[in-house]
Amino acid sequence: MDLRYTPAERAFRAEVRQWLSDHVPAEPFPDFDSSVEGFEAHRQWERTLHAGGWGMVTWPVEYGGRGLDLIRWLIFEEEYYRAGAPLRVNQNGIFLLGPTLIDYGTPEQKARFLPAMAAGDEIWAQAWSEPSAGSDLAGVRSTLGRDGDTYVLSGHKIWSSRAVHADWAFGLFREPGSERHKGLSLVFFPLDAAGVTVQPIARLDGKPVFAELFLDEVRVPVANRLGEEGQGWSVCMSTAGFERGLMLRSPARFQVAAAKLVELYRGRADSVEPEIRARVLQAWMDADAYALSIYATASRLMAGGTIGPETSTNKIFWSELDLDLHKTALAILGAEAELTGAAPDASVDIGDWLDGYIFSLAGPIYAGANEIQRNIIAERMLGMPR
Amino acid sequence: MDLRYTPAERAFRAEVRQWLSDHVPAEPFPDFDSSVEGFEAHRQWERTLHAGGWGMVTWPVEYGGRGLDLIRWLIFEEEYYRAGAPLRVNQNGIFLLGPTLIDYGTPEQKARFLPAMAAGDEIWAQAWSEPSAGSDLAGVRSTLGRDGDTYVLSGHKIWSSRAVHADWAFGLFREPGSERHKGLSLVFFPLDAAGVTVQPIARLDGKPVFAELFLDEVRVPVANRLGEEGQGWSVCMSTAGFERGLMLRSPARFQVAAAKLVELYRGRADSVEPEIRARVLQAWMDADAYALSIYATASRLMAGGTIGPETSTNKIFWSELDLDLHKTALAILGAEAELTGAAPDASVDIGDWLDGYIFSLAGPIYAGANEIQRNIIAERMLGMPR
Amino acid sequence: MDFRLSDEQQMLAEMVGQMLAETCTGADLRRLLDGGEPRDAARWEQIVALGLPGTMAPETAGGSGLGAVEMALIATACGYAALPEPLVEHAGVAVPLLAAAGIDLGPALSGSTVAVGHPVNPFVADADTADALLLADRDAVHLVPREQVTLVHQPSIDPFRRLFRVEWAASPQTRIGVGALWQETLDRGALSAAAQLLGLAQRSVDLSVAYASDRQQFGKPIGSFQAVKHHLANAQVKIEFARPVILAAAAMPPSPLARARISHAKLAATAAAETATHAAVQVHGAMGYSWEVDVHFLLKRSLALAQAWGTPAFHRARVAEHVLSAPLGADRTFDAGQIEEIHREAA
Amino acid sequence: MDFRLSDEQQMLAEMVGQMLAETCTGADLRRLLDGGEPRDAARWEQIVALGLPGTMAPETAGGSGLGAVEMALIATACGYAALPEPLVEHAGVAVPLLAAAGIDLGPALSGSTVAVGHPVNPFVADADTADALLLADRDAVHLVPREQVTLVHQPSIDPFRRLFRVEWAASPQTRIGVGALWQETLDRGALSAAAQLLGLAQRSVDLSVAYASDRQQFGKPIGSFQAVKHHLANAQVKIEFARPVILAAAAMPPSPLARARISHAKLAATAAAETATHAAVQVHGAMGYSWEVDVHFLLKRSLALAQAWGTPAFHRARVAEHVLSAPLGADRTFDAGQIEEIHREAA
Repeated sequence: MDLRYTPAERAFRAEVRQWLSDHVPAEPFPDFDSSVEGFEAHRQWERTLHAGGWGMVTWPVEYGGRGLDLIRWLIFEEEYYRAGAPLRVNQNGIFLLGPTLIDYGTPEQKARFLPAMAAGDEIWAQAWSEPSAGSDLAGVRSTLGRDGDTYVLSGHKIWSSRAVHADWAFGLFREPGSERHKGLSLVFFPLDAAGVTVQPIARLDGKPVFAELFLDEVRVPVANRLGEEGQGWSVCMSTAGFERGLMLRSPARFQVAAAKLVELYRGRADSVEPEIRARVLQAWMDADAYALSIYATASRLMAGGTIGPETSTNKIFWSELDLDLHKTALAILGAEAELTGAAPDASVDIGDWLDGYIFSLAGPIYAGANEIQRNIIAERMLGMPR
Repeated sequence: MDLRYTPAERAFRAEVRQWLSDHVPAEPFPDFDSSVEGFEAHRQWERTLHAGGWGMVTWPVEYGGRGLDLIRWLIFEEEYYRAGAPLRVNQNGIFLLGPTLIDYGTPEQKARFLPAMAAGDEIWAQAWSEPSAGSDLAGVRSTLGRDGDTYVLSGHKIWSSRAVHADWAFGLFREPGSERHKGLSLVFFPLDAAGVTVQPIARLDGKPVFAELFLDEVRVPVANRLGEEGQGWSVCMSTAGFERGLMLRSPARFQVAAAKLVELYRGRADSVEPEIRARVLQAWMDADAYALSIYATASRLMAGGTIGPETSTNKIFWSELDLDLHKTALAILGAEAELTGAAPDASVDIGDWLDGYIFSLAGPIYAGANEIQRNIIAERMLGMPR
Repeated sequence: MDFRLSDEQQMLAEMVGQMLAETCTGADLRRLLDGGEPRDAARWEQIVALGLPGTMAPETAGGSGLGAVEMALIATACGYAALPEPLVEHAGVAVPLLAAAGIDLGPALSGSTVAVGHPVNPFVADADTADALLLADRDAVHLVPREQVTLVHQPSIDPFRRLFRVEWAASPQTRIGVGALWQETLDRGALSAAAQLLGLAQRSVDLSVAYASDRQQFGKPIGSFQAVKHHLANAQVKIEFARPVILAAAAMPPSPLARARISHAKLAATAAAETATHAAVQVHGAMGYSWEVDVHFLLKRSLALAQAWGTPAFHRARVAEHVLSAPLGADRTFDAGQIEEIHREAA
Repeated sequence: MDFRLSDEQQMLAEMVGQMLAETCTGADLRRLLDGGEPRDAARWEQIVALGLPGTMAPETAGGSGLGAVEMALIATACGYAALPEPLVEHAGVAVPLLAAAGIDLGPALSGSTVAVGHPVNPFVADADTADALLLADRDAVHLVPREQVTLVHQPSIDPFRRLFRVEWAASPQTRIGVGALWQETLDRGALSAAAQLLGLAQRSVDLSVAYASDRQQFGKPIGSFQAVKHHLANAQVKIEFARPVILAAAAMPPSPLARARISHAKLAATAAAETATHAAVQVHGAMGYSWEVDVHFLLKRSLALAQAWGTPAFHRARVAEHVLSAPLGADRTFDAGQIEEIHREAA
């Protein structure tokens, strides 16, 4: 164990910091779900990142990355959140599908999809859930028929994030007559393909952050399948690992939120009740513990280790710390916590804590509800009977 | 709703208070599990109570009670705990079996058992659990054979509280070949009967508060069966209702503990961390809420209502409040919390908080583990699918 | 001592619950939002026709002359339905204050509403649809016609709570009373909020039970999984032990204990509502996180009412004031005055 | 940056774990108690023969010259086994203090033990079997032979913790150092306690998994019930996120951040141990509440170590000191000094 950054790592951090300081927009963009303008501003930012060589530093150079290791990725993320840079509109692509493509894709698939993903030219949506397949993802019913070198996709996907404005989506499709985990394939399809209908779904605060996708005989090349035919489940589980594990939820994100919470508390410490202090400290400690744990996992992976059921402990830990952190912020805000802060004539600026709270409520649900994650920990990590 | 005590209720309280003030021993007895002396001192106190007419105020006069209502019982309990009177060594009898006997017993059984129970002449142990029947009580395997007017009991009971020193026990016995909830009968047997072996079991702190009972062809009259033959399960569930519900765990017990906790906190408020305050207040509020809820239940029962799955909400609530309350006390005691206070040369008097904590650890387990109670609430109170 | 609701009280609660079950469904709420109107005129007419605004008004003034227990039952039903109209604050808070100040209740019982700007709340709810506002100028209570104030809208997460900062100037003409009135008003507001929170907590559980019994995953209803059962059982336990606190707080005459218990009621109901609404979001999964399912109405109202009429910090401090100074004991569950008398008699 | 244990560190942890799995079973613990001896002489001999008392002693003084990470791994294994002998405090706390004060380590590495009377602890553990005691006289550190002190026994709930109040008189002859030593000693003690708590938390989960997989109720192993699974999964999550904090705290050079992280490690390990031991009692049911099953050894040690070497209140205050005053941020997970340098370079 050596917890000092090497001179090269420190130089890398300084380089990232300098570039971000030169490029991060001074004013936040409008959010990427509510309007085309917001979405395109974020896409443009992805292009700027890519032009600077920062699209996805861990990817091979040939696909638009820098071929760097996971510690460097963590350093990049720390600086990215520290700089207050925009959220990554292509997170479904770069954090979830991208790593899976690198593991399972053919050379042609990698060449076709990764550079456009890294450049922000193609923004990706996920299309996992279906009306009767949520926590039980193996219950998907959407089908894939084969017509020569073409797949014909039909079915109904739901809770597809980013799909309202994105270019491409990936999802599981079933060979007709197959059951549960068998006969599934992971297939990509363009969201503007003939037969795809995208219907926005409003989140509880009215923002259209999801969509329903209706697929009616959508024709895509067989080359759009990732992994072997019928092996979609294991490919998908690998992606889910990235989703729950170290990729989607950077520790930096929670460390920045915890630091903001500490700041909020410092400003009001005299007027809040004494019980709040412990909750604020817990938020900082939890964000810190999460960061340390991810550094440990990254070190292990760099030395050839693999990621297993600990993605489930990660998922539970970050989703609960995020919810607790935001509940604590609302408790500090007190009677002003219910204000959305959206009106220009609002009396007080309560920041975006309420928005963050609403987002945090989804944490224990998506990427596999925490109840399912607890089952996974008990059965696969502890070896308890099913 | 009228939350004022009537003049008669107030007079009753004054009478109880006066009598207890005249009779409660100044020095606490040794505990009733660790020695015959302690047990017999408590038995003597039961006799004193009975002589004063206070054995069980709700029972009919003919069985040694006063025929009073449940509000009077709550008042009696409040005064009893307020006075710091000894724990009731016969609680398995007077609080659990007694009420069930009154509901299900024949006139002969009532006349035979209730007066001796009220008088403390016969102290009762429960014999519910078996090695393979704990939370799943319907898994009992002990059998009852019939030989004319005699039952022949065989089997192995465990976690039988009070059985080390008590006179009688009650438990479930199965007709050979019967399964699960069928074929069970609730039967009484003397603990000194031929064929009964009592083997003490030490609690985690070493106190012999339980026993294992080995029954080898123990012969008892058929008249020792409570309720119909084979209907033992429903009789037992009625007893369990008393156990989880309002009888066994008087609100007064928790109110006195909460008041003691407040006192402990008041004395150390300046030196404990600020987070403790909310936990102390929560303990007081929870004890208060429990008391109010039991007053509401008592009022309903007095008007002819019945007690149903709310015994399960009671069980969860009191067991969790008791555990939290004691954990808070240990947090206040800090580095001294680990002292048992048992040595005469101990530097500090930390009271009996540690003992109370150990006792409170059992709350979520006995009388049906809280996991089972939550199932009952979900299935029987909320109507969720089994 | 009798801790039961009377038959009349139970009938009142059922009647209001039934009326709201018919007129205030999730579909009704969504229709109201889509229409952009602050109130459903037909529903409000029905509420007025039933005499509910006059629940706590004296019979001599045309009211029902009922007490805080009846008002708590009505407020619970309103919380259960997530009622958009300001019946609870009007009937449970404004009307008793107006009555105590000797104001003519005619308009307030026949459809007009009065909004309450209590100093404990930073904003005034539903001020735009009120005929008049009760406002504080230091100790004094003022009743100010709406046209004499300027309202600055403050958007709440609850789409049915229209909050305003109020700009106004006190004058001798609008002054109707002093100090003590605000204290009683705070207690009434806190108790009403607690009762609403209780109702919406129960609705959250009921909606979740129905959804979990229907929704299938892994080949069976999700409600048959222990984790789902236990989420809802935990919420129900909190509800069961908040309810008697609210009823006792409502039924007790004013005293330091009663005041502490009102705060206890607010805290317990807030905790029950938080547990129940979060369980509802979790049990409904992504559905519970969407606009189309009713859960969010309850979640948002819960978020708002948790902090309104005294934050948890405020009420915990009030409980502390009592608990850390008053004599405590198993004999002190009810009126402390009577208990003192017993102590004297026994001494 | 490399947050992995070396092969040597992993082998050390496995070796100690294996030795204790063989020599310190539940049956061994009960036998020791029945015999009334404070230590198992054979096991202690084996521990000494393996050189474990000298883990942190300089190689020049006959020790292994290892660091806090290795000591934390050993302490975790000792916690896992609920080891009765005072290896952790002796090797992890007393020996480094003696070494820093320039005391000859000969006896301390060959079987004798030294007990530590740090001012943060009200009592001295295992003082009766120690050859000497490290004691505080205001700022000064004294090394006092046991025969020069009077020990007053204080019974702990943990049958293997023999606690004493110590009566003694400071003299120039016993004084070996001053102030700063006590601060480092506190950090070492807190970290050692945290590592033991982590080990006993994991043991509690492991015992419970084994019991729940075996014990049948309702016709299947209780470990197949979701409620039982989730109790243990929750404990395991707490363990997983305490472990890296302990390792990072051990691996970092002294700094205000490192100090805060030691306190964080103690708090996180205490929470993990409380969750895990309570889950173990609950999952074992009445068995977990009995003397005959090993759970209680872990529960009692957890109760004691939670409060030893700084209570949760003490450590939360230390975390607050750092968090509420230092600059925070996503880039400050590791050594703050280096970070400052980057800030300068980038400016």
